[in-house]
Amino acid sequence: QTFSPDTEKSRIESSQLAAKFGAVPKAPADVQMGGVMKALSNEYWQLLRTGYLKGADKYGVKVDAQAPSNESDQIGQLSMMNTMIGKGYKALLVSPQSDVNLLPGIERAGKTSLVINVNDAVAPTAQHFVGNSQYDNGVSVANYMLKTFPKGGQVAVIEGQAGVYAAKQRTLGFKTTLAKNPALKIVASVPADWDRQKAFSTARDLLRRYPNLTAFYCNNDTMALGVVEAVKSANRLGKTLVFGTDGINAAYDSIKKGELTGTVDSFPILTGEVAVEVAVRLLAGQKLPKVVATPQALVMKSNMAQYEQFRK
Amino acid sequence: MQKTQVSAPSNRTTIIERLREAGILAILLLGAVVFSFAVPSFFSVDNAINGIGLSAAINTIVAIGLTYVIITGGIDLSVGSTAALSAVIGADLMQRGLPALLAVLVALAVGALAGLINGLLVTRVQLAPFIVTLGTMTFYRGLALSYTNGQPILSLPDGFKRSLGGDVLGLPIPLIAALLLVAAFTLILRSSKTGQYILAIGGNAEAVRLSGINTNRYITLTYVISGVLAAFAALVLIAQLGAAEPILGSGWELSAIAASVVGGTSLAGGKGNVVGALLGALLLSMLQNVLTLLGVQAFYQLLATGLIIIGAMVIDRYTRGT
Amino acid sequence: MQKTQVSAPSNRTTIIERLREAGILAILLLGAVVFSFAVPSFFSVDNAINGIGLSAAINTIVAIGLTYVIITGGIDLSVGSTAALSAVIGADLMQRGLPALLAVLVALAVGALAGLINGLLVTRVQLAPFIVTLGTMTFYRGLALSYTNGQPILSLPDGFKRSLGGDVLGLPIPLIAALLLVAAFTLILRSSKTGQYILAIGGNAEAVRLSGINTNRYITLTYVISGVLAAFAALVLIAQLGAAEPILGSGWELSAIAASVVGGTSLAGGKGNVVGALLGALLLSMLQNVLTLLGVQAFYQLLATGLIIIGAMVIDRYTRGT
Amino acid sequence: MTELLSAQHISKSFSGVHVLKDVQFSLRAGEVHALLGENGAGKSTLLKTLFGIYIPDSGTLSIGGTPVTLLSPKDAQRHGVAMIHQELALIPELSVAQNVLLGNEGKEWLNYGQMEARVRPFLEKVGLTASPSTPVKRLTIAQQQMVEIARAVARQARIIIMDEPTSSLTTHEIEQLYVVVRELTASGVGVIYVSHHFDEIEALADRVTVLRDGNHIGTVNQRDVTQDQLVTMMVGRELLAQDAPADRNPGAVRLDVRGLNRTGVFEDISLQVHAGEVVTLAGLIGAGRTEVLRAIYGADASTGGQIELDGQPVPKPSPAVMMLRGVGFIAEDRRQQGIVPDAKVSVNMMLTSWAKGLVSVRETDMRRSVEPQMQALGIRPANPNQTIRRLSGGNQQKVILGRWLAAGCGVLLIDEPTRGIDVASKADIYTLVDELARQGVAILMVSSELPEVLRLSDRILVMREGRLVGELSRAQASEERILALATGAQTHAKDPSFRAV
Ligand SMILES: Nc1ncnc2c1ncn2[C@@H]1O[C@H](COP(=O)(O)OP(=O)(O)OP(=O)(O)O)[C@@H](O)[C@H]1O
Ligand SMILES: Nc1ncnc2c1ncn2[C@@H]1O[C@H](COP(=O)(O)OP(=O)(O)OP(=O)(O)O)[C@@H](O)[C@H]1O
Ligand SMILES: [Mg+2]
Ligand SMILES: [Mg+2]
Repeated sequence: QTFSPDTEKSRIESSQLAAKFGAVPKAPADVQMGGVMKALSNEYWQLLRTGYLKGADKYGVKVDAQAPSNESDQIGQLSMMNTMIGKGYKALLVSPQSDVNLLPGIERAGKTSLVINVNDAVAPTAQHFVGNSQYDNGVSVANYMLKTFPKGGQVAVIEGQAGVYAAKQRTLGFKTTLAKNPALKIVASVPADWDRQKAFSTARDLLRRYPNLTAFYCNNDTMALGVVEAVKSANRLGKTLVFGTDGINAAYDSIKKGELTGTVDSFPILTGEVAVEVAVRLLAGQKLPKVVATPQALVMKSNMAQYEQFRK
Repeated sequence: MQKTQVSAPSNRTTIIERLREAGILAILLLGAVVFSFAVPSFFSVDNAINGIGLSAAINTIVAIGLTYVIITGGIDLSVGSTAALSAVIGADLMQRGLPALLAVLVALAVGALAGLINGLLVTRVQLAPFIVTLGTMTFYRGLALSYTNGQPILSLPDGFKRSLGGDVLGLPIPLIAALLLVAAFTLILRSSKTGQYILAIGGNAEAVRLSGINTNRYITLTYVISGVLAAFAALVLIAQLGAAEPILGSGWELSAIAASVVGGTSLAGGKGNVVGALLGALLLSMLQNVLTLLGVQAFYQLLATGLIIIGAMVIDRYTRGT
Repeated sequence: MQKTQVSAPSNRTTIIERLREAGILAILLLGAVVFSFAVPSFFSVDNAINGIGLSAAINTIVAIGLTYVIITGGIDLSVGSTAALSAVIGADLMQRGLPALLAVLVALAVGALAGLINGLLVTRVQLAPFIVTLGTMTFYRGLALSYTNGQPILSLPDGFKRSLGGDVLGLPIPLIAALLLVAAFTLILRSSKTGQYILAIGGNAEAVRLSGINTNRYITLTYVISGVLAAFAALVLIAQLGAAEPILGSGWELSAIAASVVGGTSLAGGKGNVVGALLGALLLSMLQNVLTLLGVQAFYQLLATGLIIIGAMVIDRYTRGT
Repeated sequence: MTELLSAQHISKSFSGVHVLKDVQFSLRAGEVHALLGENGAGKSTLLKTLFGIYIPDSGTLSIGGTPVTLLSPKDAQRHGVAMIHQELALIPELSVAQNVLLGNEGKEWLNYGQMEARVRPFLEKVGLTASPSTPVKRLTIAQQQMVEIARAVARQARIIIMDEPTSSLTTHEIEQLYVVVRELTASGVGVIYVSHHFDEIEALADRVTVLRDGNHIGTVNQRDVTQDQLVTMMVGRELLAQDAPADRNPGAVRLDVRGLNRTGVFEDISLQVHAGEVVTLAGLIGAGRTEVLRAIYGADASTGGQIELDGQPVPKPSPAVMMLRGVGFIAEDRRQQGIVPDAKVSVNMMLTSWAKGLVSVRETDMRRSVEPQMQALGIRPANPNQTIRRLSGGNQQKVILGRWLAAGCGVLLIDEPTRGIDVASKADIYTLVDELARQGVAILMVSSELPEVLRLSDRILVMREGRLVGELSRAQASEERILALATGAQTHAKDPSFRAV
């Protein structure tokens, strides 16, 4: 009965917004929005902020986006949100650190302003959600592997921090989908806490145990880049594939160099922009579906060019 | 022995000393006044309660327990994990239909048990507190995660949410609870045998033992207190959130230690006060609040936080004298 | 005063004592034997060197510095942030074309400066080490993030990567560096004036000061050492990863303190050894390695880690006697 | 008289070293039983077995006629035993009242007013003038010792063990202690008394037991023996009578202190010490002698005044600066300010020599400097690798002395040079001081032991309430005159034979 954007019926693809609801209405003068982000220590969230600012420019509003200093300061993020509510924003774009840590803030803010849950963890009480499906992140990599390795192989998963929504969903989507071909065996699925160094040493251990590993699937790009170094130092570059998630710039660079195999880009800049657009539409009184799904795609060297447009 | 050359100056300095110990209070008030002028919307009841109050309240409750532990010369890194474990067990029981009060008691008992294990490992097995609670920090977190299979527990009973998460006369219950606990644990520390022994153990455990006092019992007690208060803080938090999750509480140990130490508790043991922990928690929360109100970006928030913590301690150092 | 009845037996106990201190070594070996049977591919030279050794190397390097600081009775929470700051500055300079060697020297100097600031705040301003380094931990992290605007610095020069991240005679350079540093800092601690003073200061700083020793200088030195070694560890890491990011090193303080304490260094000061820190780091890495090789699920990894840390310390405690 | 306590065949060893060998000891109601022995003879160890701190390897113990096993101090207290520890066992942050009543507070909730009222009579009894609400960390070592005494008395025990209760008290407090002890024995309490001062033993003791190297040498009635006989029992040979040194010939001024001030502690201290001269600061407890000595050494900051060494001013005195300029300093509180407890004897002794670059840290090199000092000072066990914590109190004191002898210095500041040191060693140390003076070292010392002051000093400066109030030459000095100046009694004010400063 809890809300899950991955399965929610009331949804629309962000690319369909203009077609269904027309051009973006003009926002009244001096509308201010607040962004409560998850953290600024990962490039992904910085790109989302860039998207907010871009959207703000585009739609003539102002966005202040703030973030607590680390990803697991849940009360800190709640206090930050509470503080921002006091500043009287018309809309708050929030990306909770966990499913539940911002619930009281969302309830309080809901009385006076619009609250949109942007990405990642999902507050069950959120009325609006903009973002991609975390579950599908995992699905798209699994599908690629089903297609590429019908004869099977050994696969390892590098998970994010234990118990965190994005890590759970991505891993679940990947594992569930991959199970369609029993010959593709998941030989290990271990956490590296979103940390490059931990991913690096974990991957090295796994490569030693499974020297013929077919591929790594990593819950984010930072870890994937650490894994790439491990693969390189084991002389398995090109033989053991590495997939990341998020689509940060460094991942693109690495793909271009032929090191990282691919990343599931969920286009944070675009997402930020869409979030502002959705806020403007909602403030203008449009009745949008509950979930506005933003695009995601498995970006690899071969198809990179076609996604460049979403990245600026 | 005719004259009393010695006594006069050192006699009642304790009052002045206590005021001095509240040098941090001066910093807090100074900060509040400056910010009231400099930062729009800082000076408001709403901001004080919602922006500063809640996080300070929870940090304070945890810091009280840690202050006790630190005074004995120990440390408790496991508070966050203990909080998570008690919270998910309590929440789970409520969801399964146990009356909220009973579930709360079980959660507190879980906290006590977690603390007891820490305490016994420290006193009976004589392991270093740091290593014991580093181990149980990981272990209790693992328990909380496997208990819930990593899922949050949602929709807690309304009665529970209202009773621990609500208001009384406009004051949020967490804040009231924190203040009452500060008062109670100050009283215990200052005016009970137990409190005096805890202070004494931190000052010179060997001397206390030579006085025929069972030091192990009191040291263990501080860990139990720390566990129970962590559990209570977790209950207060989940009543606010309306949900409990197994990753709750990470990083609590550092904030609580910081609050204690900023408030004048010495990590070497033997010295400390609970009111200081409250002031320390308030200072840290106020800092965060102001930086958010000013719209300072995360990177610069870090710079500012670091500078202000050290700056406050330098001021404190020089106003305090020795 | 003529007779010398007592001397003989206690004279050479120090050797036995040292072996006892290596109770942790026994645990390490015991663990290795058990795991060799239980875990396929655990027992191999390659796994020992490249699996456990290499991943322990960085923690060891950081833990050496922390051991020195802890011996004086201090603590350095800022190592991770210092590492990040030095790494991004060094990496940035390399990217701008500065010769790698020069950039490395600058990075080490940054580490030294960061440590010097900690040391001066502790000794001159006489603030508690915990609070000083909590503040600078935040501050240096903020500096690293604002310096890079939060972005990682990629594509370091190959020469640099090879020289710090490569192999010599099949041994990874980080491991060689860690072992050499352990040897050097063991020697300093045991056989130099500086080392003896550092140990003595931890035992009773006031007594050492009154012996006419400038204790502040030695205490400051330990923070500088800690800063430089953190910077060096960061350089070794980025040479392996090929990228420097401003969030590098978070959590290092905890792993390094754990390695030190597991290895027999007392947080109360006055006692500690660098070889112990190496053994502690190896034990922690071995644990991680085994859990990964066994493919233990995330939640159970936490449970197992907690249990094994405490279990190892209990065994250590009982094999060591007193 | 009833037997309060009886210990039979007590043996105790530490890691193979026999510290007590088949020792007998008993205590009767109402008696003072003194325990005598050289430093390291095993006195404290024996007392600790009687207080449940150490469990003897063999032997039996009975209290009030019934056999007991004491496993902890708590057990001992339950059987009516209280102890004044040689190394003070107080809690620095707690008040005098809290310390006196520690473990004995009564109800769970404390009433400070009541506690202070409860301890006040005991403080008065022992002659401690500090307020019961003062934190103990603010008291001088001597005052702390009086708190320890008050604590033992307040326990209302039947057996009170006093391990060197007077080691840093001045004559006044010691006499006060006599009164206390006599009151206690009159009410049937048995007191075990350890001291290196024969006058105290003579004044108080009924019986004396002598230990040597952990052996029970004998138990005698105090009245039946002479001091010389006791000394012979203690050291196993006769001690030569001590000659007072011939008049020394002081040279040039080495230490010149002018107008030294520390607000609220002492003011306007001016003094000079010449090469080859021993000058003593005398005075009552709390007169500020320790503080002056510390200020000269730069251990505490002073608020005014000037210090010159050999005619050269010292602009910013600090221990490091003073040490390098040849000044040595021995603090009165050996545990807090003297030893590094967990370090070896050799390390403790070499701290300063290393800084002066006289010795390397190589063990063989250190041995060359450590061993002669250990021998000269008679430190036992004569093992430089022993942890100093394991040494007896007196031997620890000798190690600290050795620290400065090994490093060599031109000016030596000593606070209570023979605190806790046995008669035989004391004689050795006096000889040593004479020798140092003969070599031209300028010695400024603080001592509360008047015979020692008279024996060693060329000049005596008397302090009262933070000021210098008089100076006595060796010829003028007597115990009465020093005391008169120290207490401010007017009797001698017009005595032409000394001048007030
Ligand atoms: N815990 C211990 N471990 C090893 N040796 C010890 C220990 N305690 C005491 N000793 C040794 O036992 C001997 C007796 O020490 P004790 O303290 O009883 O002497 P004492 O007679 O009280 O001397 P003092 O007059 O100097 O106080 C000394 O040689 C000392 O080094
Ligand atoms: N830390 C302190 N804080 C406040 N007052 C102090 C402190 N230390 C000493 N005093 C006070 O300074 C005065 C001088 O003490 P000092 O120790 O110099 O006396 P003393 O003559 O050496 O006596 P003693 O024989 O007890 O050492 C005393 O009144 C004492 O109470
Ligand atoms: Mg003794
Ligand atoms: Mg004195």
